[in-house]
Amino acid sequence: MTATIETPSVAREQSQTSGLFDTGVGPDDGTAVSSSKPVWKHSTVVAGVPWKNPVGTASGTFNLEACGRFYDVSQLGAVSTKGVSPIPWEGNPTPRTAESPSGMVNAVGLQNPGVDHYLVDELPKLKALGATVVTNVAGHSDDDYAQVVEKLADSPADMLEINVSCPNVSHGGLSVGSDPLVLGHLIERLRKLTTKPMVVKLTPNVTDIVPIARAAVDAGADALSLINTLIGIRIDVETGNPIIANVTGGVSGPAIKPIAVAMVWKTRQALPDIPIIGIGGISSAEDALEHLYAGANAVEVGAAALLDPVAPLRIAEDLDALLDARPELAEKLRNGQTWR
Amino acid sequence: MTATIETPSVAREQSQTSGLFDTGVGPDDGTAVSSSKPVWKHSTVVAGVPWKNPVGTASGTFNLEACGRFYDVSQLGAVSTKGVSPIPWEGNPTPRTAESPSGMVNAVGLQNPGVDHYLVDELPKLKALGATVVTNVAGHSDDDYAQVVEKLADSPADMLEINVSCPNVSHGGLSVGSDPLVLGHLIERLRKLTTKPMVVKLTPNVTDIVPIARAAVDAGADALSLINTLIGIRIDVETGNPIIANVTGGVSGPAIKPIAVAMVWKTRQALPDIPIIGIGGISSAEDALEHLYAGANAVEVGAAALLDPVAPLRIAEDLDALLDARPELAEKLRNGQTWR
Amino acid sequence: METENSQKAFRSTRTALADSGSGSGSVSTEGASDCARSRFLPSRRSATVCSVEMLCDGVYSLELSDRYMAHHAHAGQFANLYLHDTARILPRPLGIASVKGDVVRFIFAVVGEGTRQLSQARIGDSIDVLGPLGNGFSLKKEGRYLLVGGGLGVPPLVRAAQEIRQLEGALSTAVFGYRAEHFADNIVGEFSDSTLSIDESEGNVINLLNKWVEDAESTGPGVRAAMDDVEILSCGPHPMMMAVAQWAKERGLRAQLSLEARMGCGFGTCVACVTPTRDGLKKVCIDGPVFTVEQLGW
Amino acid sequence: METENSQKAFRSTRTALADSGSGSGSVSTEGASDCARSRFLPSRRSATVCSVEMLCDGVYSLELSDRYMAHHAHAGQFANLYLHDTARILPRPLGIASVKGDVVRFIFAVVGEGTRQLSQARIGDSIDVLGPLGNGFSLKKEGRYLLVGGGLGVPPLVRAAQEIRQLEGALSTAVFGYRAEHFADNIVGEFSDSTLSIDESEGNVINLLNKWVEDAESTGPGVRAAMDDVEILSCGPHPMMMAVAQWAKERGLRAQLSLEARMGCGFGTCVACVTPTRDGLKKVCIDGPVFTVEQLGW
Ligand SMILES: Cc1cc2nc3c(=O)[nH]c(=O)nc-3n(C[C@H](O)[C@H](O)[C@H](O)COP(=O)(O)OP(=O)(O)OC[C@H]3O[C@@H](n4cnc5c(N)ncnc54)[C@H](O)[C@@H]3O)c2cc1C
Ligand SMILES: Cc1cc2nc3c(=O)[nH]c(=O)nc-3n(C[C@H](O)[C@H](O)[C@H](O)COP(=O)(O)OP(=O)(O)OC[C@H]3O[C@@H](n4cnc5c(N)ncnc54)[C@H](O)[C@@H]3O)c2cc1C
Ligand SMILES: Cc1cc2nc3c(=O)[nH]c(=O)nc-3n(C[C@H](O)[C@H](O)[C@H](O)COP(=O)(O)O)c2cc1C
Ligand SMILES: Cc1cc2nc3c(=O)[nH]c(=O)nc-3n(C[C@H](O)[C@H](O)[C@H](O)COP(=O)(O)O)c2cc1C
Ligand code: FES
Ligand code: FES
Repeated sequence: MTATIETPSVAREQSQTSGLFDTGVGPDDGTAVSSSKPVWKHSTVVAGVPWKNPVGTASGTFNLEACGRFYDVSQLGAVSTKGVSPIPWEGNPTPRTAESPSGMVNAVGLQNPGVDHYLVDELPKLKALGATVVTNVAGHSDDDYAQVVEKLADSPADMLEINVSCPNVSHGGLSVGSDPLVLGHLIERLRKLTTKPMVVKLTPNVTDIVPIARAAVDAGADALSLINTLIGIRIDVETGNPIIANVTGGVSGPAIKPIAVAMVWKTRQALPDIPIIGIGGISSAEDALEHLYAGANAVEVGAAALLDPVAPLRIAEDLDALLDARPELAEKLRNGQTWR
Repeated sequence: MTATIETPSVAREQSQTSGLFDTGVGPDDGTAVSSSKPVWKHSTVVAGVPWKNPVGTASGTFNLEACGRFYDVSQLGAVSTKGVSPIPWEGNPTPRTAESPSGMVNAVGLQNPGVDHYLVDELPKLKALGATVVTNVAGHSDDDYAQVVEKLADSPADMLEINVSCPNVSHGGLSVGSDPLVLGHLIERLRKLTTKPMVVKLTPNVTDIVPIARAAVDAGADALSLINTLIGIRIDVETGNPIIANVTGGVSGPAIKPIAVAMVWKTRQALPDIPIIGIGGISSAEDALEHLYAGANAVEVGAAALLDPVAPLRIAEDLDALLDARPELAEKLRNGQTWR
Repeated sequence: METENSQKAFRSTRTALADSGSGSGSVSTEGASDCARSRFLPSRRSATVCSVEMLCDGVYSLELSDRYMAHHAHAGQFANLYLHDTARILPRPLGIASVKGDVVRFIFAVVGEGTRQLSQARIGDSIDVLGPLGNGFSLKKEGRYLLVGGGLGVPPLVRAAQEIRQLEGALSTAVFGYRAEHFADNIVGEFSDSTLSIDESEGNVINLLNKWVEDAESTGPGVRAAMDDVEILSCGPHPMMMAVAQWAKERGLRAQLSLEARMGCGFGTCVACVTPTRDGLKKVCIDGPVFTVEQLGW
Repeated sequence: METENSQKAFRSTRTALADSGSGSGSVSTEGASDCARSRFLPSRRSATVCSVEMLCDGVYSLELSDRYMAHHAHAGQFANLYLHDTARILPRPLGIASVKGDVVRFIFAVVGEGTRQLSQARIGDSIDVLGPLGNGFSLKKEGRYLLVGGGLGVPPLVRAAQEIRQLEGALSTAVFGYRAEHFADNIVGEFSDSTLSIDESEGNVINLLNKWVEDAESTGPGVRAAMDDVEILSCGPHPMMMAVAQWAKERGLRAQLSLEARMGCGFGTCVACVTPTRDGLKKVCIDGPVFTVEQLGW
């Protein structure tokens, strides 16, 4: 499958106007990376949506204004954008992040400018670049989700990704993603509001992911993405207090990879046919392969994309090469099938 | 509190007879570490049992025969021994272990020589050395646990630690530790069989640890220890198959520290009075402090003790020094209270 | 034999400068010069250590060779440095302290394990970097700059002095406060027109600023006119910068302040580093780290 | 400033040799010699790199200075090497290949990221070690040893040759099979009484063993008696060792085999490394790595 070639003009413009001052940083000395006419040998398809390659970005770790300066974001399998809520959210107090061994803990609190801004700003820009867009949806109540999904129904987004890991008022502050009944109810409601491929993004903070996954699928999810972050706390041993202002945060990064792969595996064993996007601890093409061999159709790169903006594209390139030596896996992915 | 000084004669003997051949490895050139008359400034007490210091070993990562060659194991706050079952268990096929970022995945499958062997071998040897012993109890059914606890009731073990994370036949293959009702029922039954301080060791693979912790306490647990390992899978990207023969294993090591600290924190918030032993990702005294500041009364060191046999003692020593600068915390621990 | 090398987390890839135009995978790339419209900023890459020097107890100077950064770094910008210890994944943001040819200098204190590891680097080692990042100080061709720095806030001001030295009609006075040893006086003295410094045993930078005004006033009339030209660039601990902002406002002086924040990415993606401004929350890493006192509403 | 140095996982502590008698914490310790009854084995400690050499493509020799290990290492024992990259926590077990003074030599192949990192060590670097570990080969004062090694199974046999050389009446013949380059012939040749080797393009060690017997028989009578003296020490890939065990049994020869296993600790605690034997599951790391053919029941 040949990728379309797009001039990243929007991203270009942005990088020059994004700051308060002229940073003097610009691609003006002929030293920066150039890529043109990339040809992806190994594509995939997720819930009927073609991805140029099996590697996307994970929500919250991609931002066009920031990342578009570093590479042609349309070359990714897909980009999952930051969770959008019905109105702008301020997020949590700072500090919002801390390091943990082979991982990071974050509690950004879904700060975002709201769905209306997203619809006039990031989404059209991404589509103009030719990106495959997965729009991540956040909400603090069932009504929140419904409002956002309704507004996105006629948008150019390629897929919706319902993040059911946020603490939810309709569900007494627990995440909707931790109760099969509550989740099924929400997804049924959202299903009626859109015909777009709907991915439900699951939380790993559950006793058994299988009944949750099944409830989402039974209620009309076209695909599942997993996992979101694990709940964690880092403590400052000088003060005895949590480093993150919100106390708890979400653990992501390499540390969580074996946990994520186990969840993909278990979900795949229970639900042989549902498309799965594997997420968690992917920072190399080999990590992506672990998810794919566990039964994922595609992957999303999270924390690693914060540590090197081009990481998702690099992983896509490396994976394209590794799949040459794995024709059986590549063939399955191309046809929307999976290894297990 | 002054620690008792014991000649580790049993461990000495063992190290010379443990193998099939004479290894030629012995403390015979005056170069090995010697410790005598150690004085611990900061002790703690867990469910009424005095610990010389707040650092113990975690079950499965301590073995007298192996570790006693390296240091005086009686100097630890406590040693939690490998889970014992009513009869010897063979464990899982190999490979049983794999590396993961800042962690390891293991599926030993609780191979152990059974409670009868434990009662005549490891336990008396440990008590002869003067160690404070936490006997970890494993079972595949409620009856298994009951049998072991019954046999231990009159033993010299200082505390029992009931590991409710193993897959359990009485509970359809799920772990007893994931269902408050089932757990409560088991602990009630065990409570009647022993007056020894009973620690219930919780699994992190649950949606919410609080109702489980509460069920254990309501049923008669004297203390809680948390966490056990998180379920994980590593895949060999050359073959596409899991590295570990058992497919899934338990993730331990630094990677899980923030997750463990969050569980200690949440449990402490919900249950202000129950003694808690914090476990998970501790490989330095600072890591131990994170658990203590989150509300633990003491800690156990797991994976780190596999990577350096003396790690628990080193952490105990370093912590003793760090507590000098934290008199308020030290005072609380000494009195069986906690920071939060 | 099975490969567990899936853990080669965050290896640095295509170094934009070192091998622009050669992707490690299948994406065919062309020489950058061929295709001006599709060029991008260099991403994370490895830079070579040229020198490591202890300036005083726990404070180090580290020089890295990175052509791109050296040629694009403005005063007040910073770079992400990454560690070889792959368990420590987050960037260590450090201000760019000076530039010479293709070499960029950083000055940092060892405050934790990451900076400790950086201090152990040896000549010839490679260190992953990303940058320059952020919006630096805004400098006019003419004017008199007071560079007010505290502790490890001095590095970006050293770079500011270096840039001001290159401007025609501008002058800089470094006003540095240290905890103890005056480790950067020599370094900034190479570029600044004058240097005042103080340590905790003697007082603070506000004392120095007051003294500077007194001295200026004692030189006679015309001071008021001269003061209109004065702009403060400041970087240091939060309380110091609050005091500097106050001091500047009282005298009607412009002031640009460089903030610190805990960062997840350093280039505007993760939204970890926000600070309140009069226009709402702004990202310190990309909207800052330099903000004017007015923007901050301090 | 807050300290996140709680992540200094697995720093090596009190080096038994380097600073015996000084604990890092509050436990008062005394000089080892004072108190013979309370001495222990040295635990994980750091050793200094004396040399790193590439023997052939992807195969390296690494020398570490560690007095204790050098003075206690028996043929067939191994050591745990640990990486500076604290994300990779598990030990890399390597056979002890030879000893000279206080220096221990390892020979290893780069098969993954850990061995790649070890191959990048430079002279003067420190590497954490634990050992010597395990039960090595059992050697009698007299006899004729056939050291049958395949690929990266040769290092412990080099050490065996070195020890046998020190025995009065014993002789050793190295019988090595390589994938391609005969990287250890020179090294073992320093110690062995004779060396036969072969690579995959030519055949395998069984071919060599058969040839050795033919040659021995062709030297005339008395061979049967001489064969009674022969003992095989072997280390290499599993299928090779199975074949060697079979070959030895057919000829009634004793054979000791050194096994490999995925290890969690390397010193007998974690029970990860078990192998079935006639006495049930045994730990390769502490009951082995060397077992007799009879023990294994092969
Ligand atoms: C824009 C900017 C410029 C900076 N310039 C300099 C400089 O020129 N010289 C200098 O000495 N220091 C500077 N700092 C602070 C420097 O980044 C920290 O001291 C360093 O990251 C500490 O790392 P560590 O691993 O030693 O500490 P640890 O506490 O072990 O680090 C753990 C985590 O916390 C983060 N962290 C710790 N302290 C800080 C801090 N003060 N600010 C931001 N993140 C922190 C680390 O980056 C890391 O992610 C700057 C910070 C920022 C945000
Ligand atoms: C007792 C013993 C002695 C050994 N002696 C030698 C020797 O002298 N020379 C030599 O080249 N190799 C030897 N090996 C094999 C060597 O330990 C591995 O090649 C090495 O651990 C691979 O590490 P890595 O990080 O490069 O590979 P990775 O595959 O990235 O390692 C990941 C994990 O798997 C483990 N692992 C991978 N391969 C093996 C293996 N074959 N055996 C055991 N664990 C493995 C690693 O230790 C690590 O924990 C020995 C193994 C054992 C058990
Ligand atoms: C800073 C940050 C912000 C995130 N924001 C979102 C979000 O808005 N919506 C969402 O579904 N997941 C969010 N996530 C979770 C990631 O998409 C991903 O599921 C998780 O980080 C695990 O992947 P990783 O290990 O590759 O980071 C966020 C993660 C990080 C680190
Ligand atoms: C090899 C191994 C064996 C273990 N065996 C047991 C066991 O028998 N019983 C038990 O309750 N926990 C067992 N555990 C779990 C540890 O006691 C501990 O809860 C877990 O490893 C988390 O701590 P850590 O991160 O410090 O390793 C085992 C862990 C490991 C690594
Ligand atoms: S640090 Fe990520 S947005 Fe600023
Ligand atoms: S490797 Fe741990 S017991 Fe052998």
